[in-house]
Amino acid sequence: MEGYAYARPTSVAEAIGVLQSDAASGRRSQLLAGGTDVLVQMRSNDREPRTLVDVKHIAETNRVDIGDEEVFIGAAVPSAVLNENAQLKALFPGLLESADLIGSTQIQGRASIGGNLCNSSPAGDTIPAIIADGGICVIAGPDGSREMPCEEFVTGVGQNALGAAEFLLGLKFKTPASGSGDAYLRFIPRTEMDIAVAGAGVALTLDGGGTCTAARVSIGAVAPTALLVPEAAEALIGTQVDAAALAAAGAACSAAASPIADKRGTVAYRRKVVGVLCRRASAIARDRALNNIGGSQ
Amino acid sequence: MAKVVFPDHLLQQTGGTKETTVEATNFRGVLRALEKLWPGIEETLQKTAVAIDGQIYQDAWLEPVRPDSEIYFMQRIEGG
Amino acid sequence: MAEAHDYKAIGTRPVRPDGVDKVTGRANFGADLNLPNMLHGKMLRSPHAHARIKRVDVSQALAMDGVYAACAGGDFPTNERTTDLAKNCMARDKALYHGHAVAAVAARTPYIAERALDLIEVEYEPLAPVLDVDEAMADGAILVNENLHTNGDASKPASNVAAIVKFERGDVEQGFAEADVVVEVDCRVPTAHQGYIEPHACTATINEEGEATVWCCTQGHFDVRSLTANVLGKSVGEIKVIPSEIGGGFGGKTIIYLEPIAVKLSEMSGRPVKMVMTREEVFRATGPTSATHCRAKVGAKRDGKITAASAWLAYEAGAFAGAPVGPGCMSILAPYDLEHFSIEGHDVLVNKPKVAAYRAPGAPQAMHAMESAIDDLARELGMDPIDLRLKNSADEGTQAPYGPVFPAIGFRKCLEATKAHPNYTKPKAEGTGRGVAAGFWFNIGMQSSAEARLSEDGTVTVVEGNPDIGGSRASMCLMAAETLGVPYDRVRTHVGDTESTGFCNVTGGSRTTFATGLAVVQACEDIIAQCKQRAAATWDIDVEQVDWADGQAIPKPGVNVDANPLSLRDIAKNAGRTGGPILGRASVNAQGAGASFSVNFADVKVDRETGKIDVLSFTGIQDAGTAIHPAYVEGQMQGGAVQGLGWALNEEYIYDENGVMENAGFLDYRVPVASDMPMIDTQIIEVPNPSHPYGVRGVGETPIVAPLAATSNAARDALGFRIADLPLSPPRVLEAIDNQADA
Amino acid sequence: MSRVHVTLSVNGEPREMLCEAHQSLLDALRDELGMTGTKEGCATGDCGACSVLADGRLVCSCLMLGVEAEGMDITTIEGIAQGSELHVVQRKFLEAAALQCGICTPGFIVAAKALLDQNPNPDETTIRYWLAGNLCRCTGYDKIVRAVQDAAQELAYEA
Repeated sequence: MEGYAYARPTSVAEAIGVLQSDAASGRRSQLLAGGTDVLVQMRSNDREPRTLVDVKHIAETNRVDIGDEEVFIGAAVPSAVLNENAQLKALFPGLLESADLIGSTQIQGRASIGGNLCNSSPAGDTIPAIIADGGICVIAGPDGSREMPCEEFVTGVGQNALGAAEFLLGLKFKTPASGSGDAYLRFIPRTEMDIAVAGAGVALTLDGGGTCTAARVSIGAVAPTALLVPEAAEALIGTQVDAAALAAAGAACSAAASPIADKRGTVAYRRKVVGVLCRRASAIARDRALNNIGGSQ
Repeated sequence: MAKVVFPDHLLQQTGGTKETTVEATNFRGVLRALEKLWPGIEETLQKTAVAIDGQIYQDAWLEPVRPDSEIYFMQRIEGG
Repeated sequence: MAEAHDYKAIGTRPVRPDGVDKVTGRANFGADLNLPNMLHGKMLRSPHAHARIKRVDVSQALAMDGVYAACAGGDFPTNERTTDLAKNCMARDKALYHGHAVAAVAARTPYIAERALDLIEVEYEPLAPVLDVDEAMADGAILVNENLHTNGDASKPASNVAAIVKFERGDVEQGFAEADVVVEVDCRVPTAHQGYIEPHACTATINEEGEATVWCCTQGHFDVRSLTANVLGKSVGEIKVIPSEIGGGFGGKTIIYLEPIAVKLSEMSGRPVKMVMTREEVFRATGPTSATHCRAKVGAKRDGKITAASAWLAYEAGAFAGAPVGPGCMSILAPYDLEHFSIEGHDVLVNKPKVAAYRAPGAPQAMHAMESAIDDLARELGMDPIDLRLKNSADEGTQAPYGPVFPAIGFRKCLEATKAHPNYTKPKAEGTGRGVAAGFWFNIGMQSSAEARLSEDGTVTVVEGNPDIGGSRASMCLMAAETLGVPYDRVRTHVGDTESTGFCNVTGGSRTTFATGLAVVQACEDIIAQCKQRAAATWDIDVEQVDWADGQAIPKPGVNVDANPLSLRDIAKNAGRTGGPILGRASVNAQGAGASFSVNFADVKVDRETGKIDVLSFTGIQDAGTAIHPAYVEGQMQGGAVQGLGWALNEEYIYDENGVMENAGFLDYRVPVASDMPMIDTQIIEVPNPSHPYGVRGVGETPIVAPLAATSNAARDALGFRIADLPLSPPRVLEAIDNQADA
Repeated sequence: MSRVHVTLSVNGEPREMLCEAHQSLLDALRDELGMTGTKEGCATGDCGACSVLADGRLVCSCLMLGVEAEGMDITTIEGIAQGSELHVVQRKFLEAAALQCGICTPGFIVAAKALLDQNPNPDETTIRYWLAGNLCRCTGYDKIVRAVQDAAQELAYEA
């Protein structure tokens, strides 16, 4: 049990093997992608020795596939790599902005959206964006792979649906239809380097007349997990996403929030600001969608 | 006679005297004269800074004092 | 000293002599030294903000494989003369704040040392902590130190108030009675940390005869020597301190934390011991500055003449006496010429880390209060805030509130420069606010030594004892080059250790360029005097017949001698034949530090839906005296401004109800990042200090003083109402906006 | 505790080191390879003093394990100058007085070089956001940003 160990599997099967063998021997193992959360935790509140299972040398976790129907983003692809992918950025500007907001340029060189999701912090920036975009988690395990909607993946503060010998391969999205747009905004006290005090991700689709036909709204840092807020989406659907609809969506987010007060913000502050962010993000998503009407992206 | 002025938080040691005059040719003489007036005060005053005719000294001792000099005791200043 | 000078070196902007090593990674900082057989020391820190220490048992830690030494309070001399600083380095009977050191170990690796800490047994009796200055001053407060009496007066009951200081002039009641308008501000400023990027670090070794060598990052290695000797009960001569390069200090590295512990662990283990703090330790256990509660009141006639001002200041000292409330009291009204005032300050103990100096210690908090009040006064009077200050400005001949009469000072010039500055005359943008505030710092002199050594090729090595924290080697080289009349690149400056150079007080208080610079100038003058003697001997004339100009000895006009001028190089080459090496020396206790005044103004924008304040522009105007290296003077002004802006906007220690700091890291202790800030515009006003040969005042402290109030005043302008407390963090601002809307 | 043998390239030279599994690349560089030019300011990825390039990408070496560097090309501050010739960013930092204490400087220089490698003509906002992960407590960033602008300008002029 004494001491840390490091494993660097190069296939899904090998990774699962390491996880299974540790589980069987009662040894703790922890998945390592970019490591930007794991290494910090190892030095502060969680020093217990363990096996670090580095899952970023597996083809599947590094894959980015953009198809006509579906987009797949490997769990370990660093945020900086995603943001250099122009095609992906055109399809999911909001999602990529959320990844771009995590920490510094240096952090983005390592941090992945898969890692952000598996860290399962209430304030993880990519999580509301993934949920808004309808992301599906693709999970590898001893019995093959399984899928689940992102909003079901995170189960509590720092907790998720991964079983002992499972790990996240990547995220699947439907390729956005014409007239779609997404956006993610968060509030932080500085311009960079902070953890979100509140965040809101919005994805919506407009018809040729600019009426919203579909929407998903998700909020972060205002509850133990990121929340999907159907009431906010309903406030947008069927409207021109005008000021009244934006205000209603924002109010729905404020109502859905159940924040705590901590060193980063008070309950009242988070509740109010998450509504503001939803309003502003929805307007950005709307404008992006308007630009995409009729055109393939 | 040189004029000596104490800040208000030292008045406890001077029995409330805020201002006095002393006969001295240098600062050391001032301290001696004050010690005679208020035994024990020299130790306190050596831990303070002093302004003699507008010039601030952190560790005054041999500085000359003229009959028309003005001497203000003040807090020591350090810095970042 | 006349205004205009034809300086050749001074006022230029050459590359600093230590620059290349610092841009290539060669420069060695506190944690960069590794010695053979070295162990790594780690500190066990109190999990309680206030607790009696009943027992410390390190035996299990010592038994761990790879652990070589362990110590606790009982291993250090303890008697009635034990200083607060010694007790701060290692707790004795009581842990006085969360993070207070209680034991230490040395082990083969840092990882083993950390694990060994878990094996140290400490039996605590937790006590209720006192965490706030108002709470600490209340009747019946929990006492941090049961033996502490206000101003040492043991006839009164014990108190958390270590000292009360007062400054008064005239009749303040009468002054307020004469006023047409009176305004008052009551405000709190939170604990802020210096935030130097380099954590405290040291390596120590001690031999069998008890002679210790300490390498460390410090602002003053002579102070490290005496303080370490004091904690260990050793003589100063037994300790040698070698300063590394220093990665920022801002006052926080003027005292010691690790050094005596590392020496003790080295003594116990017989091996060198390195100790490096984590960032978390830096926040929990090293020098923040005081959180404060201040009230400022000011009254004036309709025409803007201030008739009276008063201030009440309460400063948290942390667990031991010594908050910078004295300088706070002395600076708060320094910019103004006043007939009636009263100022009262309180130095108050709380169960938080002992405060350390932070850039113009005590002044930013005090002047935030008074400069906010002055701003409100200008609004009440309908006056431009610069005009109001001009009407009451201190000047040459004004008696400062703390006693002495100002010699030539530059406050009025700063005010006039502000009025004329394009950033001030341009209209502010729609929806933004502009705020002005004044700043002040005394600057200090104190003791310095320097040597100037003439090498055989005529180059000069200056050796002095002030760690170079921001380009001071360059300033020393410039002053030496100017004095000697040689090019800048013929001079190198070396920071010597405690054995290779004479005594110097700390690099702090903006004293180095002034006081150590004075010693360097005098050491160079000593070289010149010797060179003139050598030239006179060479020419067979009297030394009185020799002049020194442009780096060479020349016969005085009219002296009839057939001689070519002798350059420094010529004299150096023949030094062996004319009497041996040439070495200039000087030691000073520099008097006549010149006060440095400033005016700062900021334009800000407030997001009324999130409470976020963006600083759109910031201008610092400061009388720095002569700017020896203007780029580093600007750098001090810019850096101090951004520290002040950080404090104004987001920096604060956040404590839980048990006195545990909740944001002990750069993630949540939010210093400004590059994208938060605009360019910081500067204008250097140069009113030479008459007490320095080149007119140096000192620059580094003043820049942090005005930004707090300037930001607060700008936010006041943008919002239409004042938020008195800092920081102006988004939740506080949004709450105030909402409350204002409800009212 | 078993140590892991790691083979990597540092500043173009093949190197080997033995790392503990939990040891950061920063600690491995400093303690195993003796390369102390890379600094630790926080060990939590918040200050950027430990910035290095890993396969050309800017990272915090405190947030990478030494063992993760297996097979990688690592560039540290010691490898930015070419022989005795300073990199233009280093030179501009000196000329613009963009350092005071100098502890953050290695990280800033590595980060600024990485920026100019991929974007030779960044505007002020781009520079400020790119460098937001590098804390400087001395300069207020003004002269650092100007030094990077100067370096970009010189590179553009040379190009």
